Amino acid sequence: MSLLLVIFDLVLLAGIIGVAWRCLASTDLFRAVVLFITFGLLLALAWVRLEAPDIALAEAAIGAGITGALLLVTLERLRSIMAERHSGRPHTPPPDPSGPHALLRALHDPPPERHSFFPALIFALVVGSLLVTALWHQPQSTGLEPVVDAHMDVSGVDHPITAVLLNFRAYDTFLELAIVLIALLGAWSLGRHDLIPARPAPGPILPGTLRLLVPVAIVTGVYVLWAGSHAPGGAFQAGAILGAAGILLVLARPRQLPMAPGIPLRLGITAGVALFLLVGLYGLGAGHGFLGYADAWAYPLIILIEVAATLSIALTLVALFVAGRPAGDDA
Amino acid sequence: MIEAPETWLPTAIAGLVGLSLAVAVVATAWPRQAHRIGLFGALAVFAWVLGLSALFVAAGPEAEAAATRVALGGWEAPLGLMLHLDGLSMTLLVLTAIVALATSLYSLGYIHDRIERRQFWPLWLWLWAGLNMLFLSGDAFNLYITLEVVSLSAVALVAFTGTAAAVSGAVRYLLINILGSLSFLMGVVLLFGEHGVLDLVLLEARSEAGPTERMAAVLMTAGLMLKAALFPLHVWLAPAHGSAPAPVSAVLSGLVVTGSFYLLLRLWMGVFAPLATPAFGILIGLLGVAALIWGSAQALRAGRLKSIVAYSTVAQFGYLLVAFPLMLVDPDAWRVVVFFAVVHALAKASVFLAAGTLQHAAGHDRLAELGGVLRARPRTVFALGLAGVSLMGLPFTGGFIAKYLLLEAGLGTILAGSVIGVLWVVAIAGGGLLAAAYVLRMVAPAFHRGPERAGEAVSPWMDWVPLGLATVAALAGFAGTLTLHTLTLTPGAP
Amino acid sequence: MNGLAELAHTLAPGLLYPTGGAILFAMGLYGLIRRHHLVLRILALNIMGSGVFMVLLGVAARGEGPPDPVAQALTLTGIVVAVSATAFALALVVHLTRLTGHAVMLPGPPDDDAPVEDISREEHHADGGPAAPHPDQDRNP
Amino acid sequence: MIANTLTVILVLAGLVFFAAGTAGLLRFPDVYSRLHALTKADNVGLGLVILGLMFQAGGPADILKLILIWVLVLAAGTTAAHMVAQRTWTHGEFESDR
Repeated sequence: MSLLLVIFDLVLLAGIIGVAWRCLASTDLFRAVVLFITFGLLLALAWVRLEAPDIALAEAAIGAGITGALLLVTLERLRSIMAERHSGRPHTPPPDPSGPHALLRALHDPPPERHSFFPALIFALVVGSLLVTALWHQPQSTGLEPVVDAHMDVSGVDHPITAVLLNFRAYDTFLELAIVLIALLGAWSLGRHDLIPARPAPGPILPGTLRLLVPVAIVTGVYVLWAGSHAPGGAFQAGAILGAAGILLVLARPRQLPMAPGIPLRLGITAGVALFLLVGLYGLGAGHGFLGYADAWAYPLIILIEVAATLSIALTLVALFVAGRPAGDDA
Repeated sequence: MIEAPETWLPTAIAGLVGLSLAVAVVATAWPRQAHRIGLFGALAVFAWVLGLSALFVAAGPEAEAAATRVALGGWEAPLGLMLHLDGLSMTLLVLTAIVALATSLYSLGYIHDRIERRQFWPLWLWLWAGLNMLFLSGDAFNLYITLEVVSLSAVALVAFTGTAAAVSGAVRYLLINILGSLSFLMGVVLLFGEHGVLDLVLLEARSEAGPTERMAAVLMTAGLMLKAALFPLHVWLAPAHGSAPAPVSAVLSGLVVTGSFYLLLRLWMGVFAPLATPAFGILIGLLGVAALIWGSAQALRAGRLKSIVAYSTVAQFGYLLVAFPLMLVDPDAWRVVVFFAVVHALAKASVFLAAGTLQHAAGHDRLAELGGVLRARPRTVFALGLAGVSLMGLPFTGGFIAKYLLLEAGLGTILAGSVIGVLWVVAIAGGGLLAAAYVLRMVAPAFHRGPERAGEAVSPWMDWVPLGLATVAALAGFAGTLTLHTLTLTPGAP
Repeated sequence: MNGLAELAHTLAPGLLYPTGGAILFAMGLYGLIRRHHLVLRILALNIMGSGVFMVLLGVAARGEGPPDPVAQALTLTGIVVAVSATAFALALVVHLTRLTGHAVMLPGPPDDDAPVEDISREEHHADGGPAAPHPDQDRNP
Repeated sequence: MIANTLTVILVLAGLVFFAAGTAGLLRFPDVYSRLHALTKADNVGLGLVILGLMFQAGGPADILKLILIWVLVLAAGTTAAHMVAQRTWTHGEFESDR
């Protein structure tokens, strides 16, 4: 049995490394992106094998799903910009006949020069072999698992990863939310002149599917959020699922994007960090330490923070997909 | 009865983190008032840092290592995260507060477009909060996260003008930063795999000169050198710093680079201390000499005022590298190195702010055509010169004290019988001469004959803030004793 | 047969996956050096990041008993940070392409004496980005 | 025991359909016939795999979740195939597809 598992591990790792290699060696960017999404899905499988279902969920939703959508829309934008520059007159989206061919020209990276081959190869080999040497010398310790286990009863939740994320190391999680927000502020500061270049296919099929998928996604998101306190799941996975539903909606009708109102949108994207910080400051004032909770209040406060964080993450991910600053934000 | 300062210290430390984050969050949620929130927030954080430093120095000799560590959420390491305040971080917090307050005041005048203001202030307040958290962090993984907060907001600030040069510099800066962060994170992961803890104090207690520490040291040092633009990993610096808006350049060259350097110093004095050998010191010192020469040469060749200043950052950080071998011989030298970094940050920020004022007045910063504006703006030229004098290390400035102490340490090495010590002394003395050459290049047009041209009107903030900061840099010499004393309050350091 | 069982024991996930992670890290580094298109460079950085996470999760799965939840929580944080940085980087790449017509990071620093727009002046407005793109402004032949 | 045998048989049968679909994807000449092979074979294959897994489910909730997964994949796969076909109809095939 264990030999079969080793064979499975080896095949999976070979697949992951092979796909990553094909992705990096590809001259066609579209192919590279598709391979990268495949890479993310294979990674999710590896995380399941490493007994990390939370991470597998996050990798599939965030690493492969959201990142994949971001990469694909970026390629579409690059193609549209190139087509515009080549034809010399501004129009979005570009004319149909030039579509695929302009894409091939614009989204193509020539094979790398020969002279960088050996230096890069030797550098990567040295780094890789040193890393492997260091890793093979390490003791087979269990890390912090016993310490976390000993404190689970006062953490307010039953799932160790949620306990670490929102109680024991809440500061890291707070800053993680801040980083998502800063990335959005950075993308917004570049301007507000961005449309989704892809046009939806006409016909009843896409709207019909959306009518089915979006409610299911919302229910799933809420379920994953709620499950996070006792089973794999939590704010980030839920936020990614809701964000994916939002991205689908944006994709389906880019022409009639509802004008996002300025102030509610700003409040929505900052709700997660703002609430987290308020709870943290309250903890400091009440003597539990910054970002600390009284044991009895830990569960409700964690759920409250997670709900706000889910909302903010979902909104921020959709906004990062749209990329440009909404016109309402300047009002 | 007033309680002893050390009982208030933990709350004040956590409060500083909370306050700087709160300012950033409120400005993000309410961008219309971001500049006002930013101004009041900057004053509040500045006052808080000063109060904290008074508490810290008052608690000083009695403050045990434990008193300066704050368990967030009440969870002690290894389970939870600890904030960590000692003399080194206190010094850098005060430095950050001074430079950041000056930059905030300057930005009030510099960024007046309504839309620019809405973009600038939240990002800038996040950057400041990130720096405060970086200096207070005592956990390896948390350091990675704070580094990401700092670098993402810094990149966004470089890019936010949206010009081709700025965006191109920002892309390069971002990729380099992500690479540096990943390299750092891989080091953290290796250390965690070996020792099973993330807290720096616990890691320090367990670390030895094994393969894990060696590889982690290589990865984390390389990552931080990329971020700090230490030679030979410096190529990104000039495009990013030179094309950013003036207040951003000031913060990047003054504080962000110093933050990475701080972390290098902290790691090598703590977790990686068993690995520091003389051969390693000499290698780093040679890199420093190369940086000094290359950076100075570029600064002497560059055609734009801000490029000169950006390249001089590469050269000045060469100095810091030259000090590494001295630190291995004379353990006390590290305090001088930190003091030099502090003076450099103050002077460099004021030079960039002054350059920004001149660029605003002239509409460009090409040195060849800047003469008229330089002649018409003696106050700004004086600020430029005063800060430049500090960079050169002329007597009675902060830079002089720092370079004098470094030279003393270098001569000590020679007396101790080290031949290569001669090279360090020559580099330290010669670097000052090269600095003099490029500082004179910047101010020389002011003394040529020719017509005056006042150019665009300049707000009072932009006129006076560079001068004020340059004065602080020049007078920093008088605070030298206090700084060096504060630095002795670093547990574990010699 | 005994030898096979021993081999299976040696190649436990706690050793196998960190090794795979190290390979991914090195491979990403190689791709980052060799490829020029910015999107490919971002992909290379993401592959490096996945390598780091694989090492971390592999380390967490070592030994007997349940895996280390701290390491898993750190990985989750890392994935979210990675997607944020990627999203911002892609936005920058699109903007750069709009301004310059290429999405390639050219070797060497851009021209020092290229004109720099000054945002402190009255005539600058941030609404729509610069009006006229300068095609080869930051090329340095 | 019977449940396990049924699972193995059904999952293996599902895998045969997946293999057939993949072979079609690789061997068929144009987008439409590839879509035809891929969607039909994969939907049936997935249905068989899920049917097989139902014998391993812990309770009715798990069975419902499995059915839900199948329905969602059907809906998403069908829509995606429709959109790929429509794009090809209006824009022509990609060069790299030939």
